[in-house]
Amino acid sequence: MSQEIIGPGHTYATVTDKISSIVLTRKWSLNWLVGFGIAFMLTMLLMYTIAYLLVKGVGLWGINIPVGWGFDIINFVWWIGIGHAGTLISAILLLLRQEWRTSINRFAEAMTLFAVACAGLFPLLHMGRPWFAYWLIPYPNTMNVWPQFRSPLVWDVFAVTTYLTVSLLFWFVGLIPDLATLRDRSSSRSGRVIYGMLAMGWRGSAIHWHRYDVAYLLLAGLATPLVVSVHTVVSFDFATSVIPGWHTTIFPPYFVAGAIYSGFAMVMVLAIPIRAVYGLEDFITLRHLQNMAKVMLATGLIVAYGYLMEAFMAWYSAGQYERYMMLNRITGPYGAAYLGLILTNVLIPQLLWLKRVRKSVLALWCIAFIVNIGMWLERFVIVVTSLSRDFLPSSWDMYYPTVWDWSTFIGTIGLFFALLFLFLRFLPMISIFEMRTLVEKSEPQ
Amino acid sequence: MSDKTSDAPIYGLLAEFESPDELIDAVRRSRAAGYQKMDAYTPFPVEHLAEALGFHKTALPMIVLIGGLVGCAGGFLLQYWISAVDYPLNIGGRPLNSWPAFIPVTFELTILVAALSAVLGMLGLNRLPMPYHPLFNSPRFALASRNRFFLCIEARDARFSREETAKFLGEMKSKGVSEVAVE
Amino acid sequence: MKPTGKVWRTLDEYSNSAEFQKSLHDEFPPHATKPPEPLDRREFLALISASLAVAGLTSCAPAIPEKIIPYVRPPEEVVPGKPLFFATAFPFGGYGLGVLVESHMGRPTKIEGNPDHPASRGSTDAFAQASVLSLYDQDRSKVIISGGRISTWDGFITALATELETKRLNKGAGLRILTETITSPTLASLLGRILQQFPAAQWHQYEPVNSDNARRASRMALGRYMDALYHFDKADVILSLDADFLLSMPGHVRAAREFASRRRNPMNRLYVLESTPSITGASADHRRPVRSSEIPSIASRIAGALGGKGSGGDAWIDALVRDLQSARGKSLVLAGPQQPAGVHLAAHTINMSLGNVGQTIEYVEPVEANPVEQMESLKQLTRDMQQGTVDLLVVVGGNPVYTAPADLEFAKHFSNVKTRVHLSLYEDETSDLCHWHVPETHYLESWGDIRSVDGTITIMQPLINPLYAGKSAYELLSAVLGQPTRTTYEIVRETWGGEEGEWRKSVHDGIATFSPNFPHPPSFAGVPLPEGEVGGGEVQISDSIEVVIRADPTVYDGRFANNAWLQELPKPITKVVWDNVALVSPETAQRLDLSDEDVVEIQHDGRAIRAPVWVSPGHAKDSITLFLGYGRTRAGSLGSNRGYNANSIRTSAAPWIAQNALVRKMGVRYALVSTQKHFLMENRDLVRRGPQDRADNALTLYPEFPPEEYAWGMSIDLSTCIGCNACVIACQAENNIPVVGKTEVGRSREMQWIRIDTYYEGDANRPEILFQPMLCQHCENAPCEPVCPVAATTHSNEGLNEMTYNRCVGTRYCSNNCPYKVRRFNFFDWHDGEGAVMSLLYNPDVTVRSRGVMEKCTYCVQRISNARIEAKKQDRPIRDGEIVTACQGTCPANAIVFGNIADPESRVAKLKAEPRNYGVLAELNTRPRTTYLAKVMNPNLEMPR
Amino acid sequence: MAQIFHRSTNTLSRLSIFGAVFIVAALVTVVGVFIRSPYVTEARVVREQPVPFSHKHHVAGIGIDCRYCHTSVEDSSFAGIPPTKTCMNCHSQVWSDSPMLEPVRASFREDRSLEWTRVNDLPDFVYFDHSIHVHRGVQCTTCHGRVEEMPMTWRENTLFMEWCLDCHRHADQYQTPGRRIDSPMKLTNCSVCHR
Repeated sequence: MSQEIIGPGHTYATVTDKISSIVLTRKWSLNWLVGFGIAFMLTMLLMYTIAYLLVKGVGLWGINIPVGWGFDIINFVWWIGIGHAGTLISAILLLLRQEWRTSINRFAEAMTLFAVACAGLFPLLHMGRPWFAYWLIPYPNTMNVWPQFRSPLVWDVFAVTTYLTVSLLFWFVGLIPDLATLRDRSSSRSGRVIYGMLAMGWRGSAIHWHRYDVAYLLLAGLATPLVVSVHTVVSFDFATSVIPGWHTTIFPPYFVAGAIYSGFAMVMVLAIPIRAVYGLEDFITLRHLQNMAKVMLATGLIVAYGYLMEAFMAWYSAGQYERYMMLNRITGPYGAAYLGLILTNVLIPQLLWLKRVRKSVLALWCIAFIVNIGMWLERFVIVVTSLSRDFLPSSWDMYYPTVWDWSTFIGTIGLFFALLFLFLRFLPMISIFEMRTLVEKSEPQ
Repeated sequence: MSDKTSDAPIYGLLAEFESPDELIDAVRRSRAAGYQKMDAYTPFPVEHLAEALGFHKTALPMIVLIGGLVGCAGGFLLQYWISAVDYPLNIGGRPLNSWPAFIPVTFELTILVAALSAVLGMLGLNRLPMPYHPLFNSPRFALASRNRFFLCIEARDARFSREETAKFLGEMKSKGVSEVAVE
Repeated sequence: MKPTGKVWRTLDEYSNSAEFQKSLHDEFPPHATKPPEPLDRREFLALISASLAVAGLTSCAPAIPEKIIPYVRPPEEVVPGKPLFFATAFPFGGYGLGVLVESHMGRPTKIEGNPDHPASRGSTDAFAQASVLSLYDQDRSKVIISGGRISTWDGFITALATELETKRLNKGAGLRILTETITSPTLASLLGRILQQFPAAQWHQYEPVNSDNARRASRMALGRYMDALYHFDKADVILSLDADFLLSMPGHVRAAREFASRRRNPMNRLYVLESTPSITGASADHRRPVRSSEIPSIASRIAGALGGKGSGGDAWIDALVRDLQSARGKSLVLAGPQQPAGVHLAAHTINMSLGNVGQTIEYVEPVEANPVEQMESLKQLTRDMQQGTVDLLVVVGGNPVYTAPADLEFAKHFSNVKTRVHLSLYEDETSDLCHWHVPETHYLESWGDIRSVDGTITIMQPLINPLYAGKSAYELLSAVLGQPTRTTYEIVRETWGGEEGEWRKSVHDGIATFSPNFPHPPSFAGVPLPEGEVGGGEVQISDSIEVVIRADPTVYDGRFANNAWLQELPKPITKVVWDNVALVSPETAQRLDLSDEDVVEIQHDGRAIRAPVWVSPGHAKDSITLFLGYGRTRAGSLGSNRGYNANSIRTSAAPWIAQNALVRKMGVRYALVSTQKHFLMENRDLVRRGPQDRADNALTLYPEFPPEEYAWGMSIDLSTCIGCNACVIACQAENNIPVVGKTEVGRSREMQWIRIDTYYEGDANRPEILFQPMLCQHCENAPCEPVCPVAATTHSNEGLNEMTYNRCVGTRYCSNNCPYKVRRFNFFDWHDGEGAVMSLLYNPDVTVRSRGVMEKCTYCVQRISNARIEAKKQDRPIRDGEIVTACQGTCPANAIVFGNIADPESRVAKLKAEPRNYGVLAELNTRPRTTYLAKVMNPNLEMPR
Repeated sequence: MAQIFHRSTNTLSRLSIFGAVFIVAALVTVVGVFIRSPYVTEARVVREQPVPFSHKHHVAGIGIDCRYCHTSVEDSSFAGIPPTKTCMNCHSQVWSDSPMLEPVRASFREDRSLEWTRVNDLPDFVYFDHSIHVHRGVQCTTCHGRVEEMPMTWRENTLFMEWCLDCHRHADQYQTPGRRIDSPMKLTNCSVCHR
């Protein structure tokens, strides 16, 4: 290994104490309080927006006919995309025996859960009558009417809920042994009780460990196709339609790639400050960051290929609507969005080819941040530009987001960080027992 | 430690080790000595330990497979019954049984049920949750989740005897042997 | 005809202006947000309930029991739950349009044409369709007002009586009555008797949109007033000299029907000379944009050319003249009401010389009771008011204070009159300046009689008791006669006498069959014409800008200013709503550096107004068109303070066409809203021409559903559609479609289920204008259906694309996936804040949609269901033509045909079998049930390109 | 270290996890039963009326045909509620001074409608047509129950959509034999009831 994935001189005891102390310490750090405070206020903004939305209706947003979907679906896809890194790191990298995943999978998974939670809000809120959302669930009812299973929106419901559940299980199963650690190390009665409850009486029996490993591997095996399927299904929302710019067979692969792309970018955006603040440079080493950068580079190239093929196919298909759509994306009223997308999503990330860039933590953070913006723009281009000019020129029109579009978006970002801060405070952000195995592997005692 | 009132029933004897290798070695020797009812406790999964304890295969994969099949069949049949049997509707001229459109949900349900059965199955087989366990009576046992490795030979073992077994464990290079009270 | 000329996306791009370049790159232009209002109590409660609903369960508490209230004594022939139809006439500009009114348990809800009525022949126009909304308008004046105080009819009578007592002494000198155009025999006789009682009194008539020029011409040509009655169906070649006979001339419904009937084989040919693009111009085979002020000279050139003189080397005129000559007795030349008498004379001469009189045109006794040149009449009145010789003025209907030309300063002199009385539907600008305002009954609230352009008399019957303390013109005039207690019925009935049976029949049929006191006028075959005068000779045209004034295509002269349906009805061609604009041609716009929404100041004759510019391809250059009907101050909550008031620049001397106007760009902009932003087809095969190759019907992989005995389908003929908008309002009335207001339309959230897509083709200064009614295509492989997660939009086995509102959760996915974008969404609760009165208007057979649900054209499923039920009850199949959709029923051009395509004998099936039949975007394999008949034109091949 | 939890927690915790499934199932069932219960549907619940009108007496007792009062049932969507006039046809002679009928007489005197409480009430977005059902041979009792045995009128059925569908899917079981029967596919089109 060019670089270690864990700092030198660590023993079972030191990793355990280092990580668990972050949670078990009594005093509240000022940074945490400030950060959480801001996030919480934004969450309140979200609550107010939602309340007002329920009173007035989705007309508050900038959506119209022809552009029936705006920020709502853009943000949904964006968040769900971000929500892909966690399970991917935990599951696929586990199956690929990538040990370096160990120190980042825990909070990547947490991030996944919170991102999916934010994402889940939008399909609910975007409805004209959200209080009937439960009609999308097949339950026996007095109307004898059922969901319509040919609709990608129903697929979404199943895909997202399944993904949320499985991610939650995966995350929790991973937590059990660490919860046991916290139970045994917590000095306060309440801590012991709460962590004890959650630990379910885990005592590290060899037999339990055996079954535990099997279950964890099986979960990984199940989550891997799942994580691929989720964004595929999301891409079906568009791919199965007839709208030029939506009706594209290449969507599933490049949506998935894009999801991983943005997911890793978000992990990077979060990991870099966190390791600095909590002094975890020994566990989240430069090697981790570089590996993630490489994954970003790879997926970024797949995405770029996607854009290329879209343009090529538009020309190659010789369909006038497809061709016009592509032309309109680049030169139309929303051209700025498309060019910005190419810049942020395709051009700037190419810097990652340079080792110098990959070595600079700051540069990595900036690029990751830019990629997140780029991925948002991608969704904007796909949703809005395609809808604003489809088949009949008579019905072409523009979409302008309103303050309410923005407050919903920013509100969910607040919710995301609020949850993240709580997680950092109350749960071990790095899998302790897996670090112990690393200790054993790296320097057997 | 071992100066407890000898009549009080105990759960077993707990030997503490510093490294996985010592533990595995101890387990092997105990098995050789003919002990059956024993278990080892470690802060992380230790390879070959389960085998050393004579534990080989688990039913978990079968449970998950069955769960997956149930989810798969259930998922498709639900959709088929709803769309083609219970309330057949002409949706955009698509066939009543639009099976290609039913694949995504079928798939998701397969995964969901399989994953649930994996977790619940694991907990079930491990008899978890079990917040109360005699082992927690041992003050040293807290270290099992930090950096210590334990071997517990249980009292219900046929060959178990407080003195014999304690001596037997003492002979190994353990950090110490302690009795685990039942209450 | 192939599309020709340079392709330009929008006009801005055509003129390649700055803000288009900006808009290309401006991703989020600023003016996008709706100011958030704070939560008030009511909303907060709504929020609570909403969140409860979110909590998930359907209502678990018993609902509040509904009351059911039967009659005490049942009225005759009312079967609860079944509508009744009554014949009456819609009065418009003094002329009647025979209609049948649908009434649900005593509530008039919908206007249909009266098939037996010659002026209607079963169709109506947008105005008639929308008139039912005015009935329930909350802003209608409800009480008698005297000096700003609420008063009573008796109070008014006593006051009037004392006034009239003094009048009796001096034979009624100083008593004046100002009415609008009067064709009603009863009103005429009332007025006649008033003039007998008060010999010195005078009766003035004025309407801002009138036929003075035609009058003057007929006086000059025929020595007296006569009406020209046109027979478009008999004409092979029609030349319109600035005459928008399809929309804005009296009898336009009848005209449209006759004209459209000849857009099929054998096809007529229409030439139009006009400055302002009108739907008539759009329907022309050859349209030539010329300034209105040039038309007189062109007219005389044409007349001259027909008389053997040269045309001045104008190839266009030569070709036209040859065509006219080849159609002797089968041609028709008509002049627009706003053209000077000379042009009308020219038209008469040409028609005479071509032997059209008695064929395509008849000269008949005026339908009006007492035809006058109304501008003169009003001038005289104002003159007398100025001299103070008027001391009791009774204004019966109309709104002269607003509509009178500026130069007369009517309002100023009006105040010289000692006692001013005003009868009108709204408390308007005139009412404001009156001592007495009397609310007028709506035509659906009162008896009456009226004549249509062809002289047919209709007895108008009330559909409902007056909603407010309204009085009819009949009652008011009768009060002037000193008989304030007589009911309208008594007054009208007395006029007609006759025996009961005949009376009843006349009322029932909507046509007075029994021998009327007013015989249908004899027609005069030939009339000697004076020499000279024709065409008004060569007027010298200054090349400065001319101002053309037109009645607004939706609010007319302002009388419909408070009618939300008409306000939100996209104006033909421009598609602007809720405002009037100043139209200029792209060329002129470039020359004056103007673009849409630029405010200009237009000065003429010392007066000036400011108006927002709208660049109109095909408009004559150096000409600017203004529209009446806006800039009102007392129109009601909807109509007040919208747009500019063209009357304030209008002069009695040049009420329609004024030369030498100054147009100055003000450098400010005024936000205009139009329902269509993009008028080019982008070379897409949307509006097609001529016979089609039948390759459209692609193969499908899906197994077919079993065929049913009914398969509903629609055919729309693009050759006959004149883009008159009648269908839009008809649909709105039939299907309880809400209005959303200017702001929301600006956010493209308009709700009309059917829209008239308008496309330009060719050179921007002389484009072809194409109309395409667009509504739900009821695709057999509908893209909207498979994407709905809750099966709210499904397919009926008869091929209807059903929309089940109460199941819709509002994901808007269906609309996104609709290639035709014909679905409409309730972004807010559009019915919020609607008064109780409004609910009387709703069609009980159609659900009123709530917030958050999608809606769209249903092929009038309620009518289909009712027909099916009736047929089943009689154990017979549904007959062809038994089901008539609202749009089809009102279409004056008969362009829309609906029926069962499973029956090869049905009319619609036959049309769909025509080679012109095609489906829009059929290449997507949506298999639309609504198909179009490609546009066919009848161009004169000798015409210069 | 000392034990944190008592023995019993083992059983409790397992119950809480594995029992959850059954708890949810039970909850769903309960809700399902509840919303179909008369408390919610008001089926078979007698309504207060301004006049205690007894169908039992008028139909079973005297033998008046339904259509005597519900006149438009055969030719309109609305079966029709008898105007006061209809009541007075008889009650101007019979029971003409019974205090119970005073509201009826008052209504007739003062030309003021009686305000009955709706017993069979459908949502506004449902378009039910009596005439076609009668014509196709659906008995009044099929939906309204044995009205002639109701001293005070109640609604016989829930009027839930599932109830409507049951008949529209098996029309043959509810129409009188011999009448033309439409296929379920036809009768379950959404636009049959919703417009």
